[in-house]
Amino acid sequence: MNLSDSAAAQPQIGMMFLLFTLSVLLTGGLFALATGRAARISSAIGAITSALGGMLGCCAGVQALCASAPLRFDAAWHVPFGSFSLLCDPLAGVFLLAASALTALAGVYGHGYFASWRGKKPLGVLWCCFNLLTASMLVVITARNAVLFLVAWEVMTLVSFALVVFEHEDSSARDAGLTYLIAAHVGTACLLAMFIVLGQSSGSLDLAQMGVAGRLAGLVFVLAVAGFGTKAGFMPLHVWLPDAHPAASSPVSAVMSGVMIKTGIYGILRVLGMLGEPAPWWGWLLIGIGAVSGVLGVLFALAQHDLKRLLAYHSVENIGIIALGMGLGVLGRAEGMPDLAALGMAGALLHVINHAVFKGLLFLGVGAVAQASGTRNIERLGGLLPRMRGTALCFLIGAAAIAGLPPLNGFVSEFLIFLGAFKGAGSTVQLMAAALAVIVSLALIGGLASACFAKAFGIVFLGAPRSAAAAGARECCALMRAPMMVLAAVCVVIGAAAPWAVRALSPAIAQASGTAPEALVIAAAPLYWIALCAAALIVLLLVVALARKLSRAGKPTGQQVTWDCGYAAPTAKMQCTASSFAQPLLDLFYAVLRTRRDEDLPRGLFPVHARLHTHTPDLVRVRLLTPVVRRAYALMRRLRVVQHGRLQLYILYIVVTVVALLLWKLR
Amino acid sequence: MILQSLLGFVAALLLAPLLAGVTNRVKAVIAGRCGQPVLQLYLDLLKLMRKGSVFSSTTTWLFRAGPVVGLASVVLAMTIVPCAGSPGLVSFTGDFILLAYVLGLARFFTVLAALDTGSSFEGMGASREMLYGMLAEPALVIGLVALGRATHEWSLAGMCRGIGPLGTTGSVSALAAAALALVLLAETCRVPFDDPNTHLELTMIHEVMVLDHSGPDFAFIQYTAALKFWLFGALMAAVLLPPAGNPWLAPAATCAALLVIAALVGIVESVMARVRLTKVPQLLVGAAALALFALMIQLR
Amino acid sequence: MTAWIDIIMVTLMLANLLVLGSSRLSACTRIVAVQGVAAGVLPLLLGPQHRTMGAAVLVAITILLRGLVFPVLVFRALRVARVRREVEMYVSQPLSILLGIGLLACSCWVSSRLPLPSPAPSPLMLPVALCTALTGLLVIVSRVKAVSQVLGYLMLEIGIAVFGTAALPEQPLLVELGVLLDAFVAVFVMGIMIFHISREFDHIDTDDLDELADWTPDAEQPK
Amino acid sequence: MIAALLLVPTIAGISVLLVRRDLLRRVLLIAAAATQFALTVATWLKPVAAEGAGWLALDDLARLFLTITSSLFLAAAVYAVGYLKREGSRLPHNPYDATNINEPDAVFMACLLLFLATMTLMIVSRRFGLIWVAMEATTLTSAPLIYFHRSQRSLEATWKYLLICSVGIALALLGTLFLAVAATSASRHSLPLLVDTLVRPESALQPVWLKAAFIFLLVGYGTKMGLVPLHTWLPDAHSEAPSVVSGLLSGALLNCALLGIVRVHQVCAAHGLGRFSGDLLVLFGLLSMAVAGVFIAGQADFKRMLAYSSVEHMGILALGIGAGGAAVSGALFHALNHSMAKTLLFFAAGNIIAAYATKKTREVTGLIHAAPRTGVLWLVGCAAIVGMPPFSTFLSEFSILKALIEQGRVAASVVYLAALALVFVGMAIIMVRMALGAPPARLKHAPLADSWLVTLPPAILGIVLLVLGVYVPPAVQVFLSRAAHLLGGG
Repeated sequence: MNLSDSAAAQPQIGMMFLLFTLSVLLTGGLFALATGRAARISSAIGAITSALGGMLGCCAGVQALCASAPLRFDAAWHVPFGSFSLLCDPLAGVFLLAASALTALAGVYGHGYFASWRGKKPLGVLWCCFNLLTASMLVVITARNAVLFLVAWEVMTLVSFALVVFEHEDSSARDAGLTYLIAAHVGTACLLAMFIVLGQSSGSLDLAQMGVAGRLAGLVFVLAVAGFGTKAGFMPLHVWLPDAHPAASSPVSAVMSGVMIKTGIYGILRVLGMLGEPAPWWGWLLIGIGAVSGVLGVLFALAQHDLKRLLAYHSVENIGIIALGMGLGVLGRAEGMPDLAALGMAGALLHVINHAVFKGLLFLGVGAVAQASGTRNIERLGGLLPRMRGTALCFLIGAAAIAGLPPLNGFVSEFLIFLGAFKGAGSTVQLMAAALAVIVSLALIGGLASACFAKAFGIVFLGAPRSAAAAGARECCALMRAPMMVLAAVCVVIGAAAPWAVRALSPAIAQASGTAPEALVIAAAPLYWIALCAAALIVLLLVVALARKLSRAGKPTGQQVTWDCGYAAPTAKMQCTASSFAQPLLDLFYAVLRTRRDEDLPRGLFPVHARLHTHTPDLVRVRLLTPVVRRAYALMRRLRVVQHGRLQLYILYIVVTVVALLLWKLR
Repeated sequence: MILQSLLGFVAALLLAPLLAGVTNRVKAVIAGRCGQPVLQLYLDLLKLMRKGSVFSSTTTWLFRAGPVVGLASVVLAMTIVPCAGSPGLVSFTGDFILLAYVLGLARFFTVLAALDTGSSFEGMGASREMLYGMLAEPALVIGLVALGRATHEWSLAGMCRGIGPLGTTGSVSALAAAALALVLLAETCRVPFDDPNTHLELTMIHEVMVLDHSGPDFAFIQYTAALKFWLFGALMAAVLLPPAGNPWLAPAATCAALLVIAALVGIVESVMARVRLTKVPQLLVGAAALALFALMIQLR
Repeated sequence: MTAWIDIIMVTLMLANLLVLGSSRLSACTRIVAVQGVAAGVLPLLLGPQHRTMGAAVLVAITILLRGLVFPVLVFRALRVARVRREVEMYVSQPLSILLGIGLLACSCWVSSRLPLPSPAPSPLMLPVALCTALTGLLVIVSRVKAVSQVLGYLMLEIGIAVFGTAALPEQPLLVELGVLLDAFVAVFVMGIMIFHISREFDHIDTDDLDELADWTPDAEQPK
Repeated sequence: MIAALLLVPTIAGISVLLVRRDLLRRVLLIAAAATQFALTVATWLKPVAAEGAGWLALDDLARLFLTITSSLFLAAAVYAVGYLKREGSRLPHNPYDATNINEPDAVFMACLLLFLATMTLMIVSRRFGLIWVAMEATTLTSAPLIYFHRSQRSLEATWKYLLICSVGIALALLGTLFLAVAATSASRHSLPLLVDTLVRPESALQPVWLKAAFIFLLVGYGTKMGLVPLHTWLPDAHSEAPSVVSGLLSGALLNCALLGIVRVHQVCAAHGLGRFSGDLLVLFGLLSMAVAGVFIAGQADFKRMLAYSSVEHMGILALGIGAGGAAVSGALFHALNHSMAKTLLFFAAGNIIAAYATKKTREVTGLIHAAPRTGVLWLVGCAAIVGMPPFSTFLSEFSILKALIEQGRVAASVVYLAALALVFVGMAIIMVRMALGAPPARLKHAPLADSWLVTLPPAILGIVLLVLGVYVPPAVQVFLSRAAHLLGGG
C-alpha cells in the first residue's frame, strides 16, 4: 500500500501529537530519574508527564481513527536495516487510544499509590521505567519498520521486567520476573524468525510493504500466534502471566494487564493484515485457543485466593474472548462472509478497549484495597464496602462489567461476538460447529465469570471483616479514587452508547476484517436495541427504587443481627469463605483444576480445631513446564561429562578432531 | 401489533402471581388438603408491602439494592419474551442473549445481597445459586440457538413464528422445550432442584438467600420469583405452540398452556422429592445435552 | 644418500615404538634425545646443494639442543621433582605399541592422499614424519606424568621438523628455526611449570590436576 | 607507524620490569596503553604504509581488530591499576584460598604490556609464519598472567592452557608448513607465504594441500580461539585468571585467533575453496554455540559461565564468517560488540569477587544493594551479552540471523535461534538471581569493590554498547562492509 500521495495531502497533526507524546514521556522519564533523590519531585514529574503524554497519545489515537488516510512519519535511523518510520492507521489508533488513556490514569493513580514508598524505594527509577514502558508500547503499536518494532518490543519487555521485579527483595517477585523474561524472550525468538521470513519474501523490512502468500503464510501465522501469543497470554503460553501481575505494583499490573498484553493481539491483527486471504484453519486455531484460554482462565481464576492472581487469570480469560472474536473474523474472511468477519473483529476490538477499561479499573481497585488493608488474600478481607465506599462502588461496576452483565461495556463486546456466531451458525455445517464452540464457551465463561466476581466482590467488600487489618481499612486518597471513577464511568458509557462506540471504531474494524464499513453498520444494528434496553433498565431501576421508597415511607425500620437459625451471636469467622463459596464449582471441574486441599476436619464430639485450605497450582506449569525443565537440566548435567577435567582427554579431543577432519575431507 | 405486545406484557405483570397459586393448589389437592386460596400470593404481597422492615446490622446499601435490581431486570426480561403469539415489546436479532444476561444480572445482585448479610447459610445458598445459574445459562442459550438454526431466525419472536408442529422444527422445538422445562425448574427454584417450602436452611437454596429480607424488599423478591415463573412458562408455551393465525386463539392457547405448566410443576413437586445437591449438575448438564441434541439432528 | 635417509627414518620409527614400549622415564628421555639428533642431521643428507655453512650451523644447534639441552632440562626436572622412575600410563604398553603401528598405517594413508609437489628424498619421510607427530600426541594422551607430556611434545615437534625438511627442502632454515623456537620455548616454560607443579602438589602426576571441571558424579539439582 | 605500535608496548613492558617505584609503574602502564590507543586512532586518520617488506601491514580487518584490542587494553589498564590496588590492599591476598601470595605487580604489568605487543604483532603481520610466531608468543606472555594468583587451581589452569595451546600451536605450525607446500609448484619454485600474494587468484595453490592446511590451521588456531571441542582450556583459564586478564583473553585474544583463521579462510575463498572452509566454520560455530549453551545453563561458577559464553560468541563469529555474504559484516560487528560486552562483564565479575570473596553463583545475591554500580553494570552486561535491544549485540545477532535465513540455511538458523534461547535462559536466570534480592548478612558494602577506578572503564564500555545499539554511524557501517568485502562478504 503506497501512502505517499495521500499522506502528503493529510495534515499530520496526529503524528505531531504522537511524536510530542514520545518526547514528553522520554524527557519526563529522564527527569524523574535525574531527580530520583528528591522522591516527591521525581514522583510528581513522572506522574505529570505520564498523564500529559497519555492525553496527547489519546489525541493521536483519535486522529488516527478519524483520519481518512493513515498518518505516517519517516526519519533516517542509522542501524542495520533500521529506519525510524511510524505509521498510525485506524488499527493502531484503537490500541494507541487504549494504551495512552490507561497509562495516563494509572500514572495519576500511581502518584497517590507510591506516596507511601517515598524514601524507601528508588521512585525515580520506577517512574522512568513506567514512562519508558508507555513510550515503548506506543512505538510498538505505531512502528512501521521491523527492526524498530523489535527494538521497541524488547525494550517494552525489559522495562516491564524491571517493574515486575521492582520489589525484588522477595523471591516470588524475582522468580516471577525471570519466568516473564524468559517467556517473553522465547516469544521474541519466534518473532525474529517471523519478521525475517516476511522480509525475505517481500524484500523489505517495512511493515507496510510486507506480505507473503502460500504455504509460507501458514508458517508466518503460526510463528505470529506463538510469538505474540506468549505476550498476550494464550493458554498454554500464559505461564508467566499469573505470577508477573501479582508481583508488580498495582498501577503497573493495571497497565501490563490492561494494555501491554494487548500488544500481542495487535501484533497478530497486524500480521493477519499482511497475509492476504486467510485459510480456514487459522480461524479454527484461534477459536480453539480462545475457547481453551477463556474457559480454563476463568476456572483457574475462580480457584484463586490472591485477588491479583485472580485478576491475572481473568486476563487470560478475556484474551481468550478476544481470540474467539478474532477467530470468527478470520473464518468470516476465509469463507467470504463479510458480516461474520466484521462482527467478529468488531467484538474483538471492542473487547480490547473494554478489557483495558475494566481490568485497569479492577487492578487499581485491588491496589487501593491492598494498601488499605495490607493484604491481597481474599480470605482475610471482608466488610470493606462501608469502609471504602467509593472504591467499592467502582470495583462493583468493574466486576459487573467483566462478568459481561448488561448494561455495561463487557456485555456489548460479547454480544457482538454472539451475533457473529449466529451468522456462522446459520451457515454451513463447519461454520456452525465453529460458531457453536464460540457460543458454548462464551455462555460458560459468562456464568463462571459472574460466579467468580460474585465471590471476589462479595467476600472482599461485603459481610463482616475477617481480620483486624480489614476492619481497620480506610478509604484511599482522592488521587487514587479519581481514575477509578473515570474508568467506571467509561464502563457505563460504553455500555449505554454501544452503537456509537462501535461506529467510532468502524474504520479500524473495517481494516482488521478487510470489509467495507457498511457491512458492519448493517450487521451491528441490534446494538441500538441494546442501547435502548440499557436505558430502559436504568429507568426501570429508578422506577422500582422509587416504588420501594414510597412503600417504605413512614414505616418502622429495625436493626438486628443477621439471622443464623436463632444463634444470636454470629462472629465473622462463621461467614462463608471464598474457598467454600467456590467449592461446588471447583469440585465440578476437579478434572482440570486438580485443586489441592489440606484440611483437618473436625473430629470427636466437641471439635476444637478444624481447618481447610485449598490451593490450585497452574496446570501448564505443574504438568508441563516443570517436568520438562527438570528433565532438560538433568540431561545437560549428564552431558557435562565432556568437561571431565583430564588434560589427556582434552588433548585427545584435539587429536580426534584433526584426524576425523582429515579422514572426512581428504577422501 | 405493538398494542398486542403491550397488552401481553401488562397481563403478564398482573397475572404472574396467579401461577404460583395454581401450583400450590394442585399440590394441595394431590396431598388431599384444601390448601390456600389461589390468590394467596397477591394477599401476601399486599401485606408485605404494608409492613415495615428489619435489616441486619452488617448489611449495606447493596443488601437493599438487591431486590430492586432483581425486579427491574426481570421486568426488562419480560419485555423480551414473546407472549400470546405476539412478539415481545423488544424483539431483535440475538435478543435471547440479552434475556439470558439480564437474568444473570438479577442473579448476580441477589447473590451479592445474600453475601452482604455475612450469614454462613446465605453464603452457602449464594454459591449454589451461582452453580445452578452457571449450568442453566448454557442450556438455555444452546436450546434457543438450536431453534434459531432450525428456523434461521435469531430473535425469539422470529423463532416462535418459524417453528411448525411437524418435521425437523417440530422435533427441535420439542427437545428445546424439554431443555427449557428443566431450566425453568432450576431458575424458579422448584423441585427437584430446590424446595421452596422447606424449613431447614441447610437444604434451601433460593429461600435461604432471602432469609434476611423483610417487608417491601421481600415482596419484591416474591414478585420477582413469580415473574420469572411466568417468563419461562411463556417461553415454553411460545416454543411449543405452533403460530396460530387467529388473533384470539393465540392468547387463549398461551394462557391455557401456562396454567397447564403451572399444574405440571405442582404435580412434579408433589410426586418427587428434591434430588441430592451432587445430582443437580447432572440434571442441568442433561438439559444442555438435550439442547445440543436438538442441534445435532439438524446436521444434514 | 637416500639409503642414509631411510636408515634414519627407520631409526625414528623404531624410536617411536620404543618410547611407546619402554617403562622408564629416563629411558624415554634418552630415546627422544637420540631421535632428535637423528632427525637433526637430516638437512645435511638432503643433497650436496644443501651442505651450506648455514645448514651446518643449524644442524649443530639442533643437535646441541635436542641431544643435550632438552635431556638435561628434563632430567633436572625429574631430579628436582623427585619423580618415581616408572612411566605411568592409561594405556598398557602392548596396546600402545599396537596403537603406534595403527598410527603408522594411518599416516601412510594420509601421506598417500597428499602427493608432494616434488617427490620427497625418500618415500618413507612423509609417513614417518606424520607418524612421529601422532606418536607424540599419543604419548601426551596416554601417559600420566607431566614429564612424559613434555617428551611427547618433543616428539611431536621432531615429527613436524622431519616433515618440514621433507616437504620444503628449500627453506629448511625457516622450518628448523620455527620448530626449535617452539620446542625450546615449550620445554623451557613447561620445565618452569613442572617445578611449580612439583612445589604445589609435591609430585607431578597430572591426574591430580582435574579439580577444574564441570562434571561431578553427584552434581546437585540446579534451579 | 606499525613499528611504533609494536615498540611502544614492548619498551614499556621491559621498562616496567626495571622501574622500582610503584606509582611510576602504574603511570607507565596507563601511558603506554593510552599511546597505543592514540596511535590506533591515528591509523584511522591517515592510511598506513606496509612495513618490513610487506610483512607488516594494516588492512581493514586488521584495523578493526587492532581498534578493538587497543581500546580494550586501555580500559583494562585503568581497571588493572584499581585491581592491583585492591589485590594489594586486601588481606588475605587471595579471596578464594588465602594460602598464596600473588605474582609481583611488576611482572604482571610487564606481561600485560608484552601480551599487548604480541597481540598487535599477530594482528598486523601479513606473513603466515610470522602470524604463527606471534600466536605462539601470545601464549607465552599470557601464561604468567593466568598464573597471577599462585594457587593450585590457577596453576592447574595455566598448565592446561600451556599444554593444550602448545599442541594446538604445533598443529598450526604443521598447517603452516602444509600451506607452504601448497604454495610450492612442481618446479620447486615456491611463493612467499604472504597473505597478499596468496589471496591473488592467479597464484597457483594445490587444493589438496590447501585443504589439509586449512584443517590443521583451523584446529590449531581454533584451539586458541576456543571452538568446541578444542575449547577445553578456556573455562579453566578464564575462571582462574585475574578478572582483568580474563577480560583481555576473551575480548582481545580470542579475536586475534579468529583473525588467524580468517586469514586462511581468505586464501581458501580466493582459490574457490570458500565453500569448503566456510562450511567447516559454520559447523564448528553451531557446535560451539550448542555445547556452550549446555554448559552455561545451571553453571555454578559465574566466571566459568562467562567463559562459556565466550565460547558461544566465538561460535557466532565463526558461523557468521563461515556463512559468508551479509553475515560477514554482521559477524565483524558482533566481534566488536562481544569484546566490549564480555570485557565489561569480566571486569564486573572481578568487582563481585572482591565484594563477595567467592565465585560461586549461589553465594552471590543482592549485588544491586551490595555494590550498586557493579550491580547495574552486571545487569546491563547481561542484557547486552544475550543480545537484547537496545544494545548493539542485538543488531549484529539479528543481521547474522537475517543472512542465514536469506541464504536458506534453515537448519543452521533453527539451531542458532535455539542455542541463543538456551544461552539466554541459562545466563538470565543466573545473572538476575545474582543481581537482585538481599545481600548475604555477613557482607559489608565493600567500597573497593565499587570504586570509580574499577567501575568507570566497564561503564564506558556499556555506554558505547548502548550508543551503538541505537545509532550505528554510517561511517562504521561502511567500514564494516568494506572489511567484510575482504572476506567476499557484502
